[in-house]
Amino acid sequence: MTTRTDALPTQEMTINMGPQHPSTHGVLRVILTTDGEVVTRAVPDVGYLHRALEKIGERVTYAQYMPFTDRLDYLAAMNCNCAWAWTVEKLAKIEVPERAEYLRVIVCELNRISSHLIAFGSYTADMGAFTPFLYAIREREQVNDLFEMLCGNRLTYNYARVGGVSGDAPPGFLEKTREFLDYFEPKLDEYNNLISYNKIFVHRLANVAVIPAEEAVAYGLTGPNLRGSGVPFDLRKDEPYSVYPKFDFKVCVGTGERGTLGDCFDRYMVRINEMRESVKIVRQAVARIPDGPVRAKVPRLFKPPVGETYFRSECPRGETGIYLISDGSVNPFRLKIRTGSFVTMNIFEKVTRGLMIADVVAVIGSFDIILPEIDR
Amino acid sequence: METQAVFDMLKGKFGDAVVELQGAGFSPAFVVVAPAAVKEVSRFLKEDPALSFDSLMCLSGVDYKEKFAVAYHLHSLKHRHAIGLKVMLPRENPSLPTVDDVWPAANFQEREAYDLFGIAFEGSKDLRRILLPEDWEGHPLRKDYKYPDFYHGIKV
Amino acid sequence: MSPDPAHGQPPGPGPPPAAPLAHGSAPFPGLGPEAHVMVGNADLFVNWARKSSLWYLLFATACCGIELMQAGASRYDMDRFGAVFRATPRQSDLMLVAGTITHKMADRVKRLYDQMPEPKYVISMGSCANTGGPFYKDSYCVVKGVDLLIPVDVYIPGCPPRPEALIDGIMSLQKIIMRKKNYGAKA
Amino acid sequence: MEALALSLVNAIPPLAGVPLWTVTLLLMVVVAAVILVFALTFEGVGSLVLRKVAGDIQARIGPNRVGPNGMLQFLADGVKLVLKEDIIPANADRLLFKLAPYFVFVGSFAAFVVVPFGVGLIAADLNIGIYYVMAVTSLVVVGVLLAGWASNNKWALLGGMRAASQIVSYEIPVGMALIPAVLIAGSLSLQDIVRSQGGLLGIFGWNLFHNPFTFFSFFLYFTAAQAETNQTPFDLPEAESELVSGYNVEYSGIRFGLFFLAEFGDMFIVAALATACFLGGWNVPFFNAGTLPWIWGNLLSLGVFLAKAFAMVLIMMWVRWTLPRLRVDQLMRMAWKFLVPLTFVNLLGVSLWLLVFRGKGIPGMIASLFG
Repeated sequence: MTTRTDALPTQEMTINMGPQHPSTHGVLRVILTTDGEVVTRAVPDVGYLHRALEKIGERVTYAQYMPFTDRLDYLAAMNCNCAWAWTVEKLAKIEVPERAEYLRVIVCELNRISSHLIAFGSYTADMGAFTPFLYAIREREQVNDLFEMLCGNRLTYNYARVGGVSGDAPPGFLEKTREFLDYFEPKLDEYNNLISYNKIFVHRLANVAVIPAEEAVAYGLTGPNLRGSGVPFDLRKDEPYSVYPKFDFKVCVGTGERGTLGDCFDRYMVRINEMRESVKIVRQAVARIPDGPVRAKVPRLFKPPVGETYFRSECPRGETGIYLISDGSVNPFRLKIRTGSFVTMNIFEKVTRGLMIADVVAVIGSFDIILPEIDR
Repeated sequence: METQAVFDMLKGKFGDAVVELQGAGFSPAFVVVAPAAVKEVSRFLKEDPALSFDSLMCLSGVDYKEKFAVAYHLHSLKHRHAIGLKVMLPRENPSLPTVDDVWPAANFQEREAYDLFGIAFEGSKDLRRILLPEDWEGHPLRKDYKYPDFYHGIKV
Repeated sequence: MSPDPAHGQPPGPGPPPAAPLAHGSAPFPGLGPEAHVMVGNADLFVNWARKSSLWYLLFATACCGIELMQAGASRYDMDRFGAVFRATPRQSDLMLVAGTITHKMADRVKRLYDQMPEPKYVISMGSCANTGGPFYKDSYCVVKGVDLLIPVDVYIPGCPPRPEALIDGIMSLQKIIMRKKNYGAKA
Repeated sequence: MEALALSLVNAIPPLAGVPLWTVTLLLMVVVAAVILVFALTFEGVGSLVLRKVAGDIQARIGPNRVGPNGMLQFLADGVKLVLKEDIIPANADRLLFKLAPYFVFVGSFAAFVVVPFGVGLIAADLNIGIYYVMAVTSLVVVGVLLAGWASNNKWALLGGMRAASQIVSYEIPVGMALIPAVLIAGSLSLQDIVRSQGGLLGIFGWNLFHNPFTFFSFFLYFTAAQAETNQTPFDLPEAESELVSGYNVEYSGIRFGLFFLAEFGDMFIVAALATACFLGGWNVPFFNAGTLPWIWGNLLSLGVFLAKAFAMVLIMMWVRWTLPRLRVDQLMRMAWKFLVPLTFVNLLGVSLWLLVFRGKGIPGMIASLFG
C-alpha cells in the first residue's frame, strides 16, 4: 500500500481501539500496531460482552431460552428466535402449521431488512456521512412499528415459539406490511443515489480488504460476507428450510463492480441488494399466506427425545448454527451457537494487515459484526 | 455422499483411529475418531476430491460429564454434503491436535473451546482465552464449574 | 415506565433531597430558605445551562444501545433537548450506560466515568445496567448492576427501555439537576 | 486606526486634551471588543444553525426546547462548557496543553481583523490583507499540532499529525486560488479587492464572472479552503468515527469550547474570503453604497456582505452533512496531484487573460460592446 524508505527510522505505536470507540459497533477492542497511519497488525480482542448465553441455555428450559435468543443478535432478534425454534423442532420432529411458517418468513425477512438498514446506516456513519444513518433509522422505525403491532416490543420480540409463533398477525398487519414495502422499495434507489455511488464513498471502499473466494470459504465466512466474495451460497436456497423453497428470489453476490471482487464495496452492495430480495420474499409471503392455526400443540414442560442436532439458518450476519444436545430432560444438555460474526472476526487480523487506520474502520463496518453475536 | 459411505472410506484409510459412527438420533451423523488422528482425518476429509469438506461450520466443545468431546461440523460447498466429526477426550488434561492449519476458521473456535472448557489444542498458533479475562479462574462451561464469589472485588 | 427520580438515589451520591419549601424567605421555590437572591439566581442559571446541554457519551454495550441510537435519530430526536453524543468522555456530561456490563468490561466503565469532567451524571439504561437483567441468575460474568461500579442518578427500567422511556429518564435527570445547589449555603 | 482617532478627536472637542495614543488605544480595544462579540455571536448562532440545518437535512427537528424554539441552546452549551471541570491529563505537557487552544482561537479570530464587513467597516484595512489572513490562520496548525502532541494521547497525536500535514498542504492551493482576485484588483488589500468588483455591472462585476479561470478559481478555493479548515469531507483531524475526536480528544470544558469556537470562526473566515474575493464582497448590485450617508451605506453593505457570507456558510454545512470522509492518502493525493497543479494552471490562465485582454473581464467586454 505504501512504500517506505528506510532512511527515516520510524517507531511502531500500539493503539487501543475500543472497547469504547464510536465505530467498533459496540464493545469490540482492536489492538492496533501502527507505523504512522499504516496498520501493521490489528488483533481483535473480544469478550467484553460475553454474557454466558450458552451456560444459561443449560440452566433454563427450551421455552425459557427463547428470550435469550433475542439478545443473541438484537438487530435481528426475529431471525434468532426462529433459528432456535427451528432447531428444537428439528430435534423433536415437531410439525409446524404452515401459517406459522409463513409468518416466520415474513418477520425474518422484515428483520433482515431492518438489520441491513442498520448495517448500511452505521457503515455510512463510519465513513463520515452521518445523514444516511438517520435515514436508515427512519425506515427501521417503520419495521419496528410493524413488529410492535405483532408482538408488542420494538427490539427484543420473543415472537417465535417451539411449534409456531406466539400469536397470529393482528388485523391490518399484512396490509400495513404491504404499505411499508411500497414505501420502502423506492428508498433503496434513493440510498444508492445519495451515498452508494458517491465517488468518495466508492473510493473509500473499493479494493479495500479484498477476500478471495477460497479464502472466504476457508475462514468460514458466511452470509453477505461470503457472498460478497462471489460465492453464491445462501442457506435459504441451498439448504432450504421452512417455506423458503416456495418463494422466488435471487441470491445476491458481489460482482466487483467498482473494484476487485470481494472488497468492502462488494460486501456493502450485497446487503443493499439483499434488502430488495427480502422485499420480494415478503411480498410473495404476504400474498400467499394460508389460513389456519399458528401454533402446534407442544406441552408446556416439553421434553425432546435424546439426541444431537445441528441446524443452521441464514441470519443477516451469516449463518447462525445451533448445535443442540438433548439428554431427554427439560433443559438442553449442551447448546453451542455458532454465529456469523464470531467466525468472521477470525479473518480480521489477516485482512487488515497493511491497511490504514481509516480502512480498519471500513473493514469492521463491511463485516457488519455485532458484539453479542461475537461474545454471546 | 452418504455418511455411511464416508465412514467406510475413513475406516478403510485410517483403520482403528476411526472409532465408530454415531447415526441414530444424530443429525448430522458423527464419525468418532481418536484424538491423535484428528488432524490427518481432517486433512483427508478436506483434500479428498470425493469428499472435499472445505468449510468447518462449527467447532464445539462438549462436556459429557464422564468425558469431554470436541465436535466438528463440516460442510462441502462443492458437493453440498455435511458430516460431523467427533473426538472423545479424557477429563484429565484434555488435549488434541489443532486443525487450524486445515481450516483457518478453526482458530477462534478452538480458542473458545479452550476458554470455556479448558481443552488444549496442541500446535495452535494462538491459544489464549478469548471471551473471558486472562485472569479468570476455571472453565465455566464444564458441568462441574462452581461460580466464583468475587471477581476483582465485584460480586459475581 | 416512568422512572421515579427518587428511585435513583440509593447507591451513589445522588442528588440531595429537595429542601422543604420555606415560606416567605425563599424567593425561588425549591431552592431552600437560605437561598440568597443572587446565589439563587446563579444556581438557577447554572443549573439551567447544565440541564439544557447534556452531552452524552457514546457508550453502548448491548441491546439498549440500539434504542439509544434510535432515540437520537429522526423520530425521537434527543437533540431537541440539547442532548447530543460525544465520542470522548472528556467532553461529555452524561454517561448513558446502555447495556450489559460484564466483568471484563467493568474496569473500563469505571475508567470512562473517571475520565469525565465534573459535574457528571449517570443514567443506567435498561435492566442489565440496573441489576444484570435476564442474566442476573444464570450468568457468571455479568456485573449485577452498574451501580456496583459507579454512582447512578437515574435508573430506567425496561429490556430495552423504549426511546420514550429514555427521554423520560433524561427529563427526570433534568429535574434532578435543577434541584442542585452549587453556590451559597450548604443544603 | 490613528487617522480615525485623529478625526474622532477633531470631531469631539472634549477629547482634545487627551493624548492621541490613548484615544487610538481605546479605539482599538473597542473595535476588538466589537469584533470579538460579533465572532462569538456568530459562532454561537452558527453552532445552533448548524444543528438546525443538520436536523432539517436528517429528517429531525433539532434543538427546540432550550429557550424559544431552541434559540438559547448555544448559550446553555457555552455556559456549561465554561463551568465544566478543566481536566489536564496527568501525563500531558501542561504548558503546551494549556497553550494550544489559544493558538487555535487566536489564529481564527485574528483573521477577523481584515474582513471587510462594509464600505467602511473594517478593523484594519491592511495593505497586505490576504497575506495577513493566510499568515494568521496558519497559527491554527501550530495550535492543533500542539494540542495533539501535548495531550499525550495517541489518537490526539494522530489527529494533530493529520491536521498539520493537511493544513500545510492545502495552504498552497488556497493561496494560489486567491491570487487571481489579487491580480485583478492589483492589491492585496481586501477592501481594494472588494472595490474592484463594484461598478455598474451588477453581479457580473464579481470576480466569479470575470473570466472562466476566475470562475474555476472560486471552486478550487472553496474546496481547498474546506480542507484547510478541516470541514467535512476533509475533517480527518477530528474524524469522529476513526480518531474518536482527533486532536481535541483530551480537552474538556472551555478549552474544548475554544477549539469549537475556532472551528466556526474558520468557517466564517472561509466564507468571508470567498465572498470578498469572488462574490463582490459588500457591493450592492447596481448601486454604490459609498454614496449613501456613512451609517446607511455601511448598514446596507454589511447586510449584503453577511447575507452572502452566511449563504456560503450554509453551503458548507450542507456539504458537511452530505458527504463521506476521505482517507488520509486520498486527501494528500488530492492536494498535491490535483489541486496544486490545477490552481497553478489556473493562475497562469488568469495572468495570461489579464495580459492579453488588458485586465478586462468577459462581462466588461460585453458591456463595452454595447457601449
